[in-house]
Amino acid sequence: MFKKILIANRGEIAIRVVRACREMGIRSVAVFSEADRRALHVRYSDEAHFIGPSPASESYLVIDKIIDVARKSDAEAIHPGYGFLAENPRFADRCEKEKIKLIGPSAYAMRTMGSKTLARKTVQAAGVPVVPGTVEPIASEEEVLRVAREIGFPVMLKATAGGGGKGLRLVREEEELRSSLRMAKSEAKSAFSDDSVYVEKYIENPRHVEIQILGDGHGNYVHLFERECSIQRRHQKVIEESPSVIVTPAMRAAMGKVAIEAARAVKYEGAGTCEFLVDRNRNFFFLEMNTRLQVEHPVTERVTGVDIVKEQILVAAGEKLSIRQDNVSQAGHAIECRIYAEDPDRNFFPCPGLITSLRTPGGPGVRDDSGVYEGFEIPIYYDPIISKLVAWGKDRTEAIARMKRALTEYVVTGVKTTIPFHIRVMNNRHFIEGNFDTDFIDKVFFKEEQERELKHGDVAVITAAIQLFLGERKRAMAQKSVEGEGQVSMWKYSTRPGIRKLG
Amino acid sequence: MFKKILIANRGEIAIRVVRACREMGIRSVAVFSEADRRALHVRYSDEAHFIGPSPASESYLVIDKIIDVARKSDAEAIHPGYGFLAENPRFADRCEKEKIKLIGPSAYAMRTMGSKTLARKTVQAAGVPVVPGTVEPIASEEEVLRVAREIGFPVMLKATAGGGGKGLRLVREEEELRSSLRMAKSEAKSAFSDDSVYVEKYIENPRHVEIQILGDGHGNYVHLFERECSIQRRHQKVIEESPSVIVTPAMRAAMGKVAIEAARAVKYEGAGTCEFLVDRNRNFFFLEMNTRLQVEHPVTERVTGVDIVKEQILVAAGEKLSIRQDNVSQAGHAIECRIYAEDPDRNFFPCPGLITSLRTPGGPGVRDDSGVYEGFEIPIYYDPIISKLVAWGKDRTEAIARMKRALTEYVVTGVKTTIPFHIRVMNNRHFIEGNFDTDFIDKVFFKEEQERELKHGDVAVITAAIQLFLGERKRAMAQKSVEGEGQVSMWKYSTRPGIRKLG
Amino acid sequence: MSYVGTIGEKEVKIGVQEAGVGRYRVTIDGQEHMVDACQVMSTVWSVLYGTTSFEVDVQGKDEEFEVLISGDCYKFTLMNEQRKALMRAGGKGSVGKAMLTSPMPGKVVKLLVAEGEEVKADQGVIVVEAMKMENELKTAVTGKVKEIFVKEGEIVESGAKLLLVE
Amino acid sequence: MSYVGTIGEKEVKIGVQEAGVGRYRVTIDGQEHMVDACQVMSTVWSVLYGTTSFEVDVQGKDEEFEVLISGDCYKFTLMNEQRKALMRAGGKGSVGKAMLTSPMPGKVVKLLVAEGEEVKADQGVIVVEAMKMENELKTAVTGKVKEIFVKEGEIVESGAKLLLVE
Repeated sequence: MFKKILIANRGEIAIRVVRACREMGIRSVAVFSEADRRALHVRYSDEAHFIGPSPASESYLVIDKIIDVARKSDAEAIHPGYGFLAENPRFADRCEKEKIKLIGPSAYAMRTMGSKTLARKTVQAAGVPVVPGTVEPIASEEEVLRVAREIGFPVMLKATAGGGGKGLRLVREEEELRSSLRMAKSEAKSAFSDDSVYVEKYIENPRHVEIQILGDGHGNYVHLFERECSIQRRHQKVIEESPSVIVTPAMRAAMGKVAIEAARAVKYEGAGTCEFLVDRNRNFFFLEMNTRLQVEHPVTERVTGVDIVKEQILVAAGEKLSIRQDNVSQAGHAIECRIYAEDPDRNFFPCPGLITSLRTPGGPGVRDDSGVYEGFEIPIYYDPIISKLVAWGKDRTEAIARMKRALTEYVVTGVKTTIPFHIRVMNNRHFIEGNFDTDFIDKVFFKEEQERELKHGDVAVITAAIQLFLGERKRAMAQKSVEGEGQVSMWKYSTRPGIRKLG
Repeated sequence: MFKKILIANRGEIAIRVVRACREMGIRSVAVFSEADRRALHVRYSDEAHFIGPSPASESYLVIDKIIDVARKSDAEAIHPGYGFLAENPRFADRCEKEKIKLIGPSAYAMRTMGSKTLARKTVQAAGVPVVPGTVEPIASEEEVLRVAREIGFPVMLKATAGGGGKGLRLVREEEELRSSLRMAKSEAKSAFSDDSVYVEKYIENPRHVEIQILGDGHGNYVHLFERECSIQRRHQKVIEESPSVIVTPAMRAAMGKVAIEAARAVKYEGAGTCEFLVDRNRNFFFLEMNTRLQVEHPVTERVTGVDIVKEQILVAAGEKLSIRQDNVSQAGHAIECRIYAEDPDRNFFPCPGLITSLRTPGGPGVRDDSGVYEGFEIPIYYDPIISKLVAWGKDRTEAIARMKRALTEYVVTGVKTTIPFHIRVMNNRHFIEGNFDTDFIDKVFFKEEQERELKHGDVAVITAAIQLFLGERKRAMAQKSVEGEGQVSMWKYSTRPGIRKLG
Repeated sequence: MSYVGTIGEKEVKIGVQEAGVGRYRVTIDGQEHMVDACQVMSTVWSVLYGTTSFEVDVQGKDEEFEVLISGDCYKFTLMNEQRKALMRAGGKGSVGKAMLTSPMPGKVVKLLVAEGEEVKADQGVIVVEAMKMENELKTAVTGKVKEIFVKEGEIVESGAKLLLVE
Repeated sequence: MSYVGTIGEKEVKIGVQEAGVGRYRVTIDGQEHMVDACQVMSTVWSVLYGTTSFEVDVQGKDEEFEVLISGDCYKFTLMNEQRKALMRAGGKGSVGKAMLTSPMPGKVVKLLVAEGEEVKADQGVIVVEAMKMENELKTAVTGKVKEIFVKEGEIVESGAKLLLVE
């Protein structure tokens, strides 16, 4: 086993890896930028090395600096977390060259899965269902029509060179095809100087369901079941859960099987995730494979009892997986809410700054993976994630009730957070019923929220008025006498009962 | 189901019950004394009622006041937590008279199990093994000798009227018996004006193992396996775990069975615990039954997935238990450390006061049941418990590693806590090996600790010196200029590499 | 003490009196409310309204309040009656709104308008980047860009003046 | 700045110099240590000793320090060299120890000695109750009870003077 692991990341995910190392008796080496000297990952790790200015491009993303620290500290392995260098095949190449073990799959697996078309071809060959359509550009109108008829309408026309939503055209009926094709081609031409397009089946109101897999260097693979990730805001996951309400036992087994086939196709080592789109009839189609630890891995850990980060480390050290498919199971239900320093009441505006007070939730079935502490200033340079809150229950109903309870216990002041947003989702009827797709938050939830009536306006106004009142009185008193105010040495509760009964 | 429950308690256990209520959609009613207006249980509950001065004897222990709040608030049930009124049969009688459901067993069950001799007789009749010996006083020396021979030496002579360790005599061999008996009788005579004694088998180096049981009003009982509670300081439990390393599957089944028989003997309803002493040969003997929720219930919740407080509430509302014996099992291993405001480096001196900063541990497998927050002043009037920290692992090794990791993450400043004590226990070889009895902490651990060498004296002195240095400089600067010091607006890390490499 | 609150379009009169240690009698348009309130964390209050317990997070900047209760956000303004009267007398009630300030620390990525340019309320005028996201800030009022206080590429603190529209 | 530390029976000389932002050169009896230290919570420091990361909780009262690192408690005294020199000159080094103060808030349950009584070091002299536990406090020095500052039944704050032995 490794004696020392460098963690090429920061914040909550760096802390997650430090925790695994500490529990395994492995020394952890943190790296930090100028903005992060006081960050929690520096405080929790066994060693910490300074790697440069605050912008990630000058510190966390500089391969040379990371390798340099690994050499100086005699770290035998590097855990990249997620983001930053986690899916960078050049970094994987470099680690291999330097004979430092990168905790993750091979550069080959990263490259294959990192290319949309190559990934699609590879997994299709391994028998994994992909969204029907063509990958190669199609020459003629007739050919497009033929393919579209074959896979059935609606279809999506996509520019081969596409990206950022450009050169996309949804075609619902055959009559629209010719004109849509012309428009797509002309849009693609002007945007990418390349008018070639391909055709894909359009999945309406899809759900996003993914399968966690693990593989070792000895040919063993397991899947740890599914995560439901359809609760997205602008195509970014914000709430994840396991199991998914729409996945049946037969479907779970089938999805797990093909996810393992996809992994096997690239000799996948470590933890990875196959993302699928699921249509209304519960057909599932491979979307992409993430070749790293996912933000939402804790929901799977909670229902299976498997410590995914420890398995990553075991496997990277050349050991076999500690589990087999027939001794893992899903017990109960887990939900994760991603808590960001964003203002949900101002269109999710980022809100870095100083955390002036913090109370984290506790009690049964609650896990908090936080990257901050009271007195910490969230830097402006990185992802504004504060914490990942996970609630477990014996079933989905209990998990939701517990999550709501935990969210109302969670207090973060000084910065705005998405905690209020999550409370509102937990109270939403459609969410509670499990009735949603990937557009739910953007198209349904926000509309419903605007129509909801708030109940405690009086208490809000009363408390603000008392705060104003006390602030003014304090200033007035400060002018009279300089010392003594503001400190109540021993709070005394007046016992005049008459006053209590009013109101 | 109840609409509203009054919680006749404070601190972490009141919060535990509030959490269960909230997750079940039941409104919670807190009560608070003068010292507790700012306490967390008041902040978390849906309603809060003031019940008088700080000493518990004038507030939390006053039955009339609790009943009065229950009436005023229309609470249909009262949860007593542990301590205070939890095992008071007079309170149970009163609740029954007032037609308010007390969440717990009947007054009859409380009274029977509350009397040492009556409990012993009752459970023995139900086939539960008790420590061999007599309960009735014995008249003659010959009779004592006969009984002692029958149960085997060593035996304990106990004053029938005894208590507080007086009138106890350990007799290891037959030769010592006559003189010991005379001394015990004379000691009992002078202490209690009653020289009658009885004889019990003396269990050497016992372990304390207990069984959690649940019963409903429909004749259904389940046991939730054992908790190992031998880690005690001055006969007070400080660390508990489940499962116990010494309990075999056969023994577990047998202990569970007799615990249920003990419960059935008093028509037990709700959650209760049968405590047993276990000798070196794994014989177990009934010690007493606690007719309430235990401090250490979370370890059982974590390994079984059963929410014991919710089951209490269900059963009190007349419903059936939601579980059957054949669908509960122990998964993995859980440990609880009780964190008190006491100074482990000054003989566990109580240390109430203001919590000036707080960082609670998180990440996988950690549960924190806390009763405090940063800025809260722990009152001097009550039990100084701050929190119960629970770590779960797939096995005992992982649970211990995780607990150690979580304890080092736990920061409480302003008051001294027992966190350092727990870290030291988690590092102790005998504890790790599972090799301990109820005397371990007092007789073995403290001795071993005194011989241990501390490693980071230099760092301690260096940091203290820097603090002194900065404090003096700050005061010196404050004399020169009044404003601006102490606040670093944006921390900047100097990048001169030459300096970093020294040291 | 008397205050004037603006909740949505509506204006309300608020009175606050202390009625014992930690207890207050608050009137909203004449209706009386008795509460017991204490500040338990930096901006968080424990409020007993009668015997109902609330945790209330009061975030205020000048007279603009944003109050969180159980995940719901209540936005309103509240100010001292005298001050309100002064502002009315001066007729300067809306000047403050024309100053656009940065709601967070970040970097000015792009200026979308120039000094002297006419702008409409809700028009995007400047782009500030923070935490890998670009955020277009809008002017609240219609008018002319009087002054721009920042350059493209500049790092700004939260609350920094960006531009003035009149 | 120079300090004198007493660790167990041993006296050590300590020097502190600033060596960059947040960095210090500390000498203990001539041996040099380079550390990077910053105070991250009320009494908690993040210390990088070389590149080894420590969390250090420094609790100090006057010159008496109790420092927690990874569950271990280091107790020692540390004071400014000038002050130490002054104390030595005055020969008053041990007077402070004869004053018994309450280590916690609580209630005086019982006085075990009277004014004028001779006491021995480590003898129990007073019982203070806090949190349902009675705690017998002992005098650190041998001498005579000069003055008693509290009565039985009295509530005392942490640090309150209880009695003076000389």
